[in-house]
Amino acid sequence: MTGMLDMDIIDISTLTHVVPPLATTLAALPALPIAGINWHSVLFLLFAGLACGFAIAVVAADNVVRMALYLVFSLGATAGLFFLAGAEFIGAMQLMIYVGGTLVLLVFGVMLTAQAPLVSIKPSSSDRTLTAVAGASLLSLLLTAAFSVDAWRGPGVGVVPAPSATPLGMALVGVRVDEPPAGTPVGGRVGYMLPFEIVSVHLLVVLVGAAYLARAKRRRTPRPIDALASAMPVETVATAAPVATMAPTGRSAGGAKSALVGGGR
Amino acid sequence: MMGLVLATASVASLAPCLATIPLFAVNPFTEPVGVVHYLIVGAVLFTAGIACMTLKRNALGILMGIELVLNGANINFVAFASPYLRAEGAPTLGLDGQVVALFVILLAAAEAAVALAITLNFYNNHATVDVDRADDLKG
Amino acid sequence: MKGPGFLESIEAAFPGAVVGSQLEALDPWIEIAPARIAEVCQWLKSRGEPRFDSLQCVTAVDWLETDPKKAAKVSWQPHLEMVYHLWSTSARATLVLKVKLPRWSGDVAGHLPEIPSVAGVWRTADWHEREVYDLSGVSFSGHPDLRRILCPEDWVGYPLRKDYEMPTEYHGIRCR
Amino acid sequence: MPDLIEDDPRIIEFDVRTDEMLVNMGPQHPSTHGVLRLVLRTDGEIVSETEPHIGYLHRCAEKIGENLSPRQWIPYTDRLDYLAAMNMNLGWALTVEKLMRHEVGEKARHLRVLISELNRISSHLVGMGAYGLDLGTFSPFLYAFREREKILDLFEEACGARLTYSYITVGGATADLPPGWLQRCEAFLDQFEPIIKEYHALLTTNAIFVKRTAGIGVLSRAMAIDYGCSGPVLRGSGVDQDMRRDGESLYTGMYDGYAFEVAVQKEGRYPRDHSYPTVPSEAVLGDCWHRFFVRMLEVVQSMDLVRQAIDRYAACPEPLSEPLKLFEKLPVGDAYLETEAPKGQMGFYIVGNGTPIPWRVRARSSSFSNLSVTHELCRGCLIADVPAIVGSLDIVMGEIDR
Amino acid sequence: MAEFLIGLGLPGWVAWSIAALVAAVLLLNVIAGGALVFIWAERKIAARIQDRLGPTRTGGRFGWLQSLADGIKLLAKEDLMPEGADGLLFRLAPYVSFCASFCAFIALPFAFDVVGQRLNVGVFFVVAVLGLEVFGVILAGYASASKWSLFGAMREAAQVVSYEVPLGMCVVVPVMLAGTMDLVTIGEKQAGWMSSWYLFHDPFTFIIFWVYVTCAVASVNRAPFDLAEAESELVAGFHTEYSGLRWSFFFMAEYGSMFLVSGLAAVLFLGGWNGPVPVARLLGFSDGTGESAAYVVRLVGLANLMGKATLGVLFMMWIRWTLPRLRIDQVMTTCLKYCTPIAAVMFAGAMFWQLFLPGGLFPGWGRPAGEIREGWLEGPGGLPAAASPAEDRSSTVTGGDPVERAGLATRSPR
Repeated sequence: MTGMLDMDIIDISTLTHVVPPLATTLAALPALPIAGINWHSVLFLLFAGLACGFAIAVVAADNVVRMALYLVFSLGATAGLFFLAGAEFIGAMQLMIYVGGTLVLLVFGVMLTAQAPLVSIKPSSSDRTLTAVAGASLLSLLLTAAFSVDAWRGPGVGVVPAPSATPLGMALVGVRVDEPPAGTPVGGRVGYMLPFEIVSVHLLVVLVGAAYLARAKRRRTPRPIDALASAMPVETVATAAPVATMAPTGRSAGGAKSALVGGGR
Repeated sequence: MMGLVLATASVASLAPCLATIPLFAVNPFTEPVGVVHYLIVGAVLFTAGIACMTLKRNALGILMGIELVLNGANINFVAFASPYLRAEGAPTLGLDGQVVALFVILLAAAEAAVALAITLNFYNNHATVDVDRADDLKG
Repeated sequence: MKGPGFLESIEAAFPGAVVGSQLEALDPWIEIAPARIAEVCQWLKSRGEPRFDSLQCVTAVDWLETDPKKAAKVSWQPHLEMVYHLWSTSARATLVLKVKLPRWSGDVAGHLPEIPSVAGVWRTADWHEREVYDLSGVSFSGHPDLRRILCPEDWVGYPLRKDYEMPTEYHGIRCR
Repeated sequence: MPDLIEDDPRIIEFDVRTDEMLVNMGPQHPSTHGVLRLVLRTDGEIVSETEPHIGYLHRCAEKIGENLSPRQWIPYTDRLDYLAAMNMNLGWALTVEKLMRHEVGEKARHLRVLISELNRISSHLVGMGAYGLDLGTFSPFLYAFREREKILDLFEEACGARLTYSYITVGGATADLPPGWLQRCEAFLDQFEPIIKEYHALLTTNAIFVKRTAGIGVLSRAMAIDYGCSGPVLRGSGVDQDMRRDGESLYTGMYDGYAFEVAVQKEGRYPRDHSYPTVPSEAVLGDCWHRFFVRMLEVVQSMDLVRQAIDRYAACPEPLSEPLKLFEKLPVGDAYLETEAPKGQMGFYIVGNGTPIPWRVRARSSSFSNLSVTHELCRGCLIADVPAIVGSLDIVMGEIDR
Repeated sequence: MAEFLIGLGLPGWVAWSIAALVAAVLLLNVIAGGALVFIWAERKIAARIQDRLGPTRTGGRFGWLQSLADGIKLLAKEDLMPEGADGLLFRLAPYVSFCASFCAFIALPFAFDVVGQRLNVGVFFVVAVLGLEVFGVILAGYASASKWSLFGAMREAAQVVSYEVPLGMCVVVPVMLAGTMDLVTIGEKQAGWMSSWYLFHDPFTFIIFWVYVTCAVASVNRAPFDLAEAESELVAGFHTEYSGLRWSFFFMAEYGSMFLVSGLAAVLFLGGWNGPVPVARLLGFSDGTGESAAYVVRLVGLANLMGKATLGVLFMMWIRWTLPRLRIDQVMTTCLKYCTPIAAVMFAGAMFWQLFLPGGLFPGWGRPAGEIREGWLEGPGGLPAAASPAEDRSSTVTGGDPVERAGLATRSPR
């Protein structure tokens, strides 16, 4: 997140006068011999390294929760890259939605891996080798493509673009206010009203669908999973804990299994 | 753990190393980065995502792979959209790139919700999240 | 509950169940035959007049004189005595039931004397009988969950018996 | 298997397959009032089964009692319900007096009412404050302790101790009250009376408090009697029973001439409820809120009794009756007596055999029976309700584990 | 500051680096120093509420060194990690929480233009980053290998994710009124008399402020919503197994977020750094009056905002020591059945108010109309002075107001 402190857009000039003695002290320091560092680029390297490193860590890790954590870091670093590219709104969006979505992944990872065998499902070594080979070839292909255009290779102009939130918002409601790129025909730029509406409806459908799938309901017919659950004696749970048995007081002898999971009634 | 550190370190050092070869003609410490730098990151993320999808047997792992792939693509969109990364006056995608990235993020959230629902149903029926066991349709 | 009429109504309902009684004592008591205690209690709770709908206390008294000199003087044989204090919330009356049990079933040390559980009559008896089992060593047949309650589950012996010897150590912890 | 909880609206089943988890609440847990251990079988936040494990404070006090004379055992009764040691002393002293057919004098009788009712106030203050703590509010606890400290100061003046008093003893009390004590006690009551409104504002009528307690842990009348519950737990379920009125004559005789009304809801009304907050509409008779409210009413009731006792005690011309000798021969026979302690009916049983040392001593504590309903009350509740329910029973482990 | 350093002859990148460092250290001090003060204040306030004295001895009078002593104790404490814990995640979790709390401060303005980094999506950024704090909590709960911790973590996850919805809705209202997400501009738009604060903008904003307060308290996990660490239920919730320094990081994160949401409330609803009475304007001071006047104005603004945020924190302390804790289902009910619909209705109401009564019930009264231009244009990105050392600045400045141009464009036939 320190990307926001990058040199091009920092503005804390007022602080100088809040802490003048400190500034004077610092100013007295001798100039360092390095010619000049573009902090923007350094931060880019930092975030790029984090994003790539954690992406690879996601592949390398076996534990679901750790994978989710690395994914969060990778996505967070990507948000930093977006900020550096001047897409502040996209960056904040990435933080809010993507990372928030991964949070849910994380929670599910924790919940679904309550049983020890599911914590890490390890792929076979042949799979690993195959993936490494395929991944390497894919990467080389992509990199070749990336380097193939000369215009992409040169250094950037190094100037922060105008804030994009307002034009973006206007574009989403169908009005283009941003500067058209060179060579764009005047009549050819349209807003994004229709896609915006489609996405809105889409999200609504997904929301309803998710609520439908996750709604609470009573079951009347047993599922295969319940048969499995009743086949797995509850005693395994009980003996794992320091309690010998739970008292089946007031319940039938077979009542060790709680009514809460009994789907078969 | 050590492997992780090494991987991170090697990737972090990848960019400056690449910068020294004449292909780039950019010193990342002193000059502004260009589109190609973002494309490299996008490529790495994309590849990692694909690898994740193929390698993992855990349904959640596959889901994470998909997220990575979408992110890799998003980085490209943003990079092409950013005037910062291009030479003076060079054409960019402009706002369109950002809007597409925005839609990708939104749809990814929707996709995650649906995929999670599928995973959950799968878990309900199979008591596992190992997708290799999803062979009910096998003849 | 005072008055001989009550005693007779029990005798009428359960012939032979009342073994003895002492109506002049501070708390007048009726002695019930061990095997009949549960049914008598069930009757007392649901049919008797007044209804003894509440159980106040279950106690076991160990009648054993460990000192041989004094033991020669006592008038009773060693035995265990169960004492049930009943309470009627409607009539606000008490009733004491006593049951005589052998100290060991069949006089074999270690074999707990058995008595029907009244936990099915009053839920109060559940924990109280567990406590009696734990501390005095009485086995309640038909109890839903007869486990030690105050002492650890692997404790040896019944502390409220008069001949109880405190162990010297418990899991490496010095007790004496 | 009978589906006892089929209709509980909180028992819902999700499409997600869930596993049960056994959780140990206690013996080291902030809200189990000492060393109670509850083993919860939970499905997420929902508790399907609760199993109390007790005995962590067991010291076999009854066995100790078989080796001491009744007066020597008095300090051990202090440790039963250590929050209401005076009431424990009183119960044991009365039981022994019953066995010995001994009656204390008029002045000692009023002193005992005065002291035991004062201790009831302090015990209920702790119960109230700790209940607030269980529900996550800390301040009422300290407000309650502030007032309790003043009662303890009074006790300290009377007997020198602040927690384990051993004050009331067989045959009377160890000492008479110091001069000026009655005035200080009255001053305390005058000062304390308006403060009760604060407690009602912070807890009884607080919206969140009502939400957390009303309708939670409903103990039906029949179940309360069946489980042998007593005290505020029983009266909170609407059973009109108070040993001070309904008990044995030896005990009720102590309250002869005292005017008090049992704090129980009759025909939907509590006594004197005109001056107190009305029962919230969500509250069901027998739930946590009612148990709590009964305790609050009993504080006021005890204040009344203390005031009456002060007057009578001061009006008594005769000196305080002397306690019995330390080793007094006990007659052959047995005696059982239940008194109304703050937590419920405290029963003592003593068997004498002609020597000064009792043959058998038995303490039947109210918390023991009250606690045994937890597994019924906590079935199908949420984890957060477990402290709310256990706290509303107001248990003290000292008298459960004995 | 950087210009100042450049003026002293330092190379540009060094000047910028130093400026950035100073800013970072200052922000860190706000959190760490704030936590120290607030922990002490919480102790004293709790004590006063509870009829106690609180710390009285450490550091002489009032126990003002108490938190420092606490800190030293925490440093000296043994650092425990339970057996079976996931070591990496266990160690990482407190720092994740702390970093999230810290990062959100970057975009929070403390006075006009006194901000770590002025972002034109400031509000959005703060809310997004604040939501990341929950990651640390979940990781702590999962990695502790304790069931109580797991319970706490799951509660926190459910709670924070849910409360982000109404919180977001509440935050959108001032954004809508100001027409920008830039916090600096939002604050500046409320300059003037107290009546121009968004709290008093219309009845809807007044209500939604209280919804915001509820959601903010819930999202930073303070009583009565402190379910994740409910000590009477979950022992200590997600930090059950933590001790020493790591535990104190959770603590600092909590106090940091408390201050943050209070600061955000101050900027969004309570006029930000503008006092109830526009003293400076009445006296004729403004940024244009001269440099020293501007600094005085900013210092006063800083004190204003700090005071308002501190009041917010004190308010949270007050309710914490007064109210019992809600149950998890009640917390969810509060969020989904009350806060969200109320926020939605208030949002619509504020929208219509803005549409039909843009000048308020009494137009032209107490509201500085037309003083502030479109916020995003004034952002640092568009401000030539703050731009990069790259020579060509003019290329970044877009000509005219794009919205206006768009309006013209839509009017003109294509």
